[in-house]
Amino acid sequence: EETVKIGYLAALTGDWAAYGQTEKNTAQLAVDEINAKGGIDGRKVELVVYDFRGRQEDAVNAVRRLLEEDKVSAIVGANASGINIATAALVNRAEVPQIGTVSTNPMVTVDRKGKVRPYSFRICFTDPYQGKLIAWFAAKELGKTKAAVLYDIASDYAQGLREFFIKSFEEYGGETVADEAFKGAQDVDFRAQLTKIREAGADVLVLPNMGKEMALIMKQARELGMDDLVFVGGDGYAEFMWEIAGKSMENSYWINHVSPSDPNMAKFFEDYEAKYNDECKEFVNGILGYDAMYWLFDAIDRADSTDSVKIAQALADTKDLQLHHATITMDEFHNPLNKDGIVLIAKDGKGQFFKKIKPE
Amino acid sequence: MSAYAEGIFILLLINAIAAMGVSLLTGFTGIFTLGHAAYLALGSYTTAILTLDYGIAWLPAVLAGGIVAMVVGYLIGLPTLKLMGDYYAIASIGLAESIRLILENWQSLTNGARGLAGIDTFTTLPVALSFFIVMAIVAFCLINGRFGRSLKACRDDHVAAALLGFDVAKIRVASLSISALYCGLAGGLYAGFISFIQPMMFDMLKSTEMTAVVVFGGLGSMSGCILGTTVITMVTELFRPISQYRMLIYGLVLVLVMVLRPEGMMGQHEIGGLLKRLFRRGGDRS
Amino acid sequence: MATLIQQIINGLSLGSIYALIAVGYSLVYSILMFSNFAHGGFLIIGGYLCYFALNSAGFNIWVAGFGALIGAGFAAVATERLTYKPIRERTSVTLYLLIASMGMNIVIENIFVIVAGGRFRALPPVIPTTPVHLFGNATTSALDLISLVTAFVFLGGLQLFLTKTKWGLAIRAAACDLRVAGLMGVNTSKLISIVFFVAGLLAAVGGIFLSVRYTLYPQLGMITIKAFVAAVIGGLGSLPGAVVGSLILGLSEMLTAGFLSSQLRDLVVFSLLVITLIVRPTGLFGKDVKEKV
Amino acid sequence: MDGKKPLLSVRGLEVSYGAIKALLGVDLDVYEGEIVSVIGANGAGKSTLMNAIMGDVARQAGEVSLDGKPLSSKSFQVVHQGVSLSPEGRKVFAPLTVEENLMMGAFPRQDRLEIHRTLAHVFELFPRLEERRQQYAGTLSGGEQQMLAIGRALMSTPRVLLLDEPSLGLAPIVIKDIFKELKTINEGGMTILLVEQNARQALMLSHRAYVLQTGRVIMEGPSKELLANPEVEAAYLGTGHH
Amino acid sequence: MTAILELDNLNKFFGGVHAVRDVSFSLEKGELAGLIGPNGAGKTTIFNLITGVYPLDSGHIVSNGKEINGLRTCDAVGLGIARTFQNLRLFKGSTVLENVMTAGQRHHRYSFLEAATHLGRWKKTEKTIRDEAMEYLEKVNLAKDADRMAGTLPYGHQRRLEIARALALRPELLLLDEPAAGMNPEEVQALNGLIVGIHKEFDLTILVIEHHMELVMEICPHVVCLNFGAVIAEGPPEEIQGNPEVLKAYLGEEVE
Ligand SMILES: Nc1ncnc2c1ncn2[C@@H]1O[C@H](COP(=O)(O)OP(=O)(O)OP(=O)(O)O)[C@@H](O)[C@H]1O
Ligand SMILES: Nc1ncnc2c1ncn2[C@@H]1O[C@H](COP(=O)(O)OP(=O)(O)OP(=O)(O)O)[C@@H](O)[C@H]1O
Ligand SMILES: [Mg+2]
Ligand SMILES: [Mg+2]
Repeated sequence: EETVKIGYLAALTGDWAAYGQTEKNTAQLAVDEINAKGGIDGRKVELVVYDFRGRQEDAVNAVRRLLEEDKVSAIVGANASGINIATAALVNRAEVPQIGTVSTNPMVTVDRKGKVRPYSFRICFTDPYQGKLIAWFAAKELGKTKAAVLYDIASDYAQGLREFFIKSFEEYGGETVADEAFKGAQDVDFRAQLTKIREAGADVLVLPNMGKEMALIMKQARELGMDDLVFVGGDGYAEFMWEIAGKSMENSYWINHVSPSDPNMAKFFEDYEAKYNDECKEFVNGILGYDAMYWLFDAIDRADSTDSVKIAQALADTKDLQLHHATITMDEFHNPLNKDGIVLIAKDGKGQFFKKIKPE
Repeated sequence: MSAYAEGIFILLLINAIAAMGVSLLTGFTGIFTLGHAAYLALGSYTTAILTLDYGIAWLPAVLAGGIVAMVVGYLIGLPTLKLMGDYYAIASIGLAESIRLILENWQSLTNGARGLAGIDTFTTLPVALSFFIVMAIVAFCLINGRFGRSLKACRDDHVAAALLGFDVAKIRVASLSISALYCGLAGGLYAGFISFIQPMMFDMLKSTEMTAVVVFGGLGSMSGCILGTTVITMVTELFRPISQYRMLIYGLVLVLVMVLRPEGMMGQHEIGGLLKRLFRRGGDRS
Repeated sequence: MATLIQQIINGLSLGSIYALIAVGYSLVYSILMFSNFAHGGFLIIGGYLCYFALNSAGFNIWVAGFGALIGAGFAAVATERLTYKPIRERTSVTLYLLIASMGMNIVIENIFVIVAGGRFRALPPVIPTTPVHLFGNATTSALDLISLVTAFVFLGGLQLFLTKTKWGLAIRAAACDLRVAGLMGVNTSKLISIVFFVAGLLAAVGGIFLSVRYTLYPQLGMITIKAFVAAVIGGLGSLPGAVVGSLILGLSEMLTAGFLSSQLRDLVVFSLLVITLIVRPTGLFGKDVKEKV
Repeated sequence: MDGKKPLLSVRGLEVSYGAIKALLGVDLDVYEGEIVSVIGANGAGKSTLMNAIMGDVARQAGEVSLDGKPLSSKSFQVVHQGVSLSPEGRKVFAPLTVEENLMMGAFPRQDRLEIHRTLAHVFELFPRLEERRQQYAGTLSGGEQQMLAIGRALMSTPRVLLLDEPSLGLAPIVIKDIFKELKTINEGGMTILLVEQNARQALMLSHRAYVLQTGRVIMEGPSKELLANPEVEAAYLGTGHH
Repeated sequence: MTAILELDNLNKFFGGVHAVRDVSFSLEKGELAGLIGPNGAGKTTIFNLITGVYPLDSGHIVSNGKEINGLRTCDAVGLGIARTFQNLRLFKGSTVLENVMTAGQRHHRYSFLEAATHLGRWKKTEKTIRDEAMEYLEKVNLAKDADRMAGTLPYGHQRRLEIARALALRPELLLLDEPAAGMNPEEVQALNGLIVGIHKEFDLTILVIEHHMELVMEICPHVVCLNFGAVIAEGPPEEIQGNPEVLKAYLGEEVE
């Protein structure tokens, strides 16, 4: 009988290894689950995972290999916009759909001329949308007016989010009093920037960064005695941050795709722990990877074919699909339409659901 | 050839062009660099910007990339090439990181960390192969002759070289400029291969890889650096399925070659020379 | 004014961590004349050993810390014996050592990626990080003061050892010519092992401080690059240079980020490096013994 | 000498550098209290012999023993066993001062007071070194460095002193002094194995001598006999200007 | 006859060491002169001053009537000056032949384009450079070692290679720093012949530093003796040999 081959592009080594490994695990979890149920319409799923070290040239070769040697029907990953953009040309030429997990750059699914790339998809927010969510939350929900941003200048994700946050925040009538940067892979000390932010009198600090940096920044800010400053982050929240920053995290917010305390996700966390004997701490990547797989399963089911062109069409036609973490509908640019922002709050030593937002 | 194999082959050719540039500087001139990814970056950004924003055809854009890298190499070389040994190596890290920082900060031109997308994928196999062949011929010609000898003289003993009339500083700068040209051209082709470039692609890891490949192949051997590129590319590619262990294996291979054959795979020899010797020995026997 | 003081304190504290790393790196450089890029590896070995001893084995900080120092020391010695020694014995080109050390760094980093996962971990606050108030408004943490003191204690001890003892002299002689040092009756293998042990130990101290201050992950060794830059500004192989360079680097990073532009922080740092080297090609304290022609 | 056991004995020593065979089975004996010289053309293998005795280059075959006990193959242990070398080409520690270089020579010794006595003795022998005590060795003139290398080897007060071309680059007056001094040192009980290009003077100083040619001993005997040997005269002594 | 090299009141200090003090002497074109003196007298330093390796503290160096103070090292050869080194400075990573070719190539040009493509004059010129280099090697009797790595030659042979390399520069003035060091008397004799030979053949002016008196006294009609950085005697060898100061400082009083 027919099997469906799905490729997965994960950063198993290099700077993003922590995220990549979790994604690989959750993708495998999803595959095992579907196969245990007899596959998709009787089709067993086979997962081929390749590492790309967090590097474009590696990713390009990995994708070429997935397309040419493994002849996969679809590809999930990577967890970085840069990688998806670099591989977009390949998958679109080969007419094999690719789903970015946390690839938020608009260019992932549209080309320079603003035309949608037919075979590129994403399951996460886009930068403009998420930037707007954060700005909305800071300005309208928290009522802050003086924002500071501290972002990773070497990260496309952080640069994108920062830009769109500032734009929207100013539209909502706020003022950006400090716009500071650091260098992601190397810098671990942010006290200089924080001191400056303290001087600028910001009342909210927006951190469009990854977990490690956010945690370090929060910890160092509290060490500098900046007790009143409120932190708002994007979807970089991860459980391990508590180990680094501990109490400094309390009462901070993240505008996320999903909450770890979401009852819909409880089973996922249990299964993960049972299978890997480890907590799923990088859960945003984990869950998006996991649900990207389920989205794909659904599309294959609807397409009733392992033909990649048909699968792509089914992906594009997705409407009100109930996944584990959200219900998604594709817009014309292959982005999830007006996905709810899940606000997390750090309370009592864990990240908890705070509220759902959707800006006007 | 499958597109996968072709992709690897193209990448290999591009890497080999860059490796020849590094080899010229590190192997033949004795200047150890840990920052040559910067010239790759300059080449690819120039090419990308010229083709995307100014609509210039790819060939002149790639050439311009090489020239920009060369000019920057020249300007950097003038003040810094009097540094010796590890001092230059560490300085080159700094210089490369600075260039990367400028690329990250100069949003209007480079789009910062988010990179430039949608570059024409003009680097097809014939293109990469032709560039490689031309560049390899030039490299082999250059080192076999007066230029090669003067590089080696400056590498082995700069005082004696000066007394033979070589302006050591000038030769070092010339070597860096040509080496930057190679890397710049490779960078342009690279942009045309990946179609998307970001500053973080040209980080220190990339730089050290470029140098490691050259040492791995044999300092002072052009064919060595090509062989080195091939082996390292193959090793990383072959072990893709056992991905977690891939970098570990890469590191181990690097260490093992240094331990077992510190002079690199080819030592100072060229393939031609080895073949000739083999041939001669065979001739003796008969 | 308060900001200035705060930034200076920030800078000194960052500098002191660089110093701990730079001193070990400089020490190895002074004897084998190559930049040991595996130093970052030793650092994470120290960090992880301490982490696992505390968390998995449940030792107290003193036992765990001590174990981590010794463990990293031995790891450094093993690295030297297994990889550098065979190379040293075959060739005098230090470049090969450098490449091997980069290889070792990749190996160590990835061993931890496999064994411990790429995840970020935090050491429990075994070294107090409580805020300490200085000069009124300015704040620092106890850890910063401890790391500054530790850096100076280790440096002072090493400096005394190198200049005042016979073995110190032997180290300096070996630094210049290993073979001839052997001809003087110095057991150079043992000597180098000692040096690597000390370097590994210092790296582990740095690793533990870094893990507590920041976080622990396989790529933490990257920070050694800044420490190398500091050592080069100070003059390779000079221990006081390593410390002064580190403090200068820490200060200029913080002052740039604080008063110029955090976006350009590293640009200023690296320009400082290049300018220092252009003015003084062997760093601030580097010995500039012109070779005699 | 028959019946007496040699202090330093070399048997069947072979050394090669890659494909180049530098020593092809050398036998050599040095008895207690002797000065033995080794002469031979460039590339004959003299320095290789000295370095192989020290364990500084690997011995492929053969044995080297001191007082009947085998000499270690590690150079630092050889020094502790009582043999020290003033190497060809000086090899001083350039970034260390003259005094530090000399103290390095005394590395195997523990007796502080005695070390200072030896140091005074070396300074007496080479007053120039005392003047330059604090100068970096690397900036000394060639001859000064040679003096330093000899002084440094003396500092360990070895049982057997190996000298590889001690007169290289030295002024005639210093050579005379050194040879005189070597005689005194020898009379004080130190055994010396000397490699020299200045064959005539070496032969005049030494008790016995070996002639090395392309890695083999081709002649040996009392120095006086070799000095008178017309073959040796023709090949190694030159007509000289004396 | 004109002076090819005039040293006028040269002084050089190294920290507290007055290595060269008020040294003046001159060399006529075509001379073969010896420079002797005790160790550390400043002989090598004078070579270093002439070739611009060290800057001069005071004084004048005049070559062919032109003052060349503050000369850059790499310009020395353009003025026809070549030298060898007391501590050998060969290109150890190149073969014996390449060492000489590296020196000889300055007399033969081809364009960068030709170098990068091996077209045009490349082949012919390279052959000329190689042939010439072989000739120099033959002169110093090293032709059979042409393809060995320079660093593996025995010490004495390396010295001769240095001479060949210097000759390949086709200098007018050749400075030899202890060319006979490490040679046995027989070889010194051969070197004598070599130096006299090249002196004649290439119409050279040679200044040689040596401690082998049999060499200096036999071949150098003009000898300068230094002590403590200053000239203490100058003249023909017989005179020098008898000079009491030279005897006391350098040769040793009693001559057996
Ligand atoms: N490191 C080396 N690599 C290769 N060959 C070497 C090396 N050292 C010496 N040789 C070769 O070994 C042989 C013996 O050399 P050695 O230096 O012992 O001679 P020597 O008698 O001391 O000569 P000299 O009088 O010039 O000092 C020579 O042929 C020399 O070329
Ligand atoms: N770069 C330097 N720094 C300090 N002192 C130096 C330097 N170069 C030379 N000297 C000193 O200057 C003096 C002259 O040295 P020089 O090398 O000219 O002597 P030399 O006459 O060539 O002696 P030799 O015959 O032993 O080679 C010596 O005392 C030496 O120590
Ligand atoms: Mg010898
Ligand atoms: Mg001299």
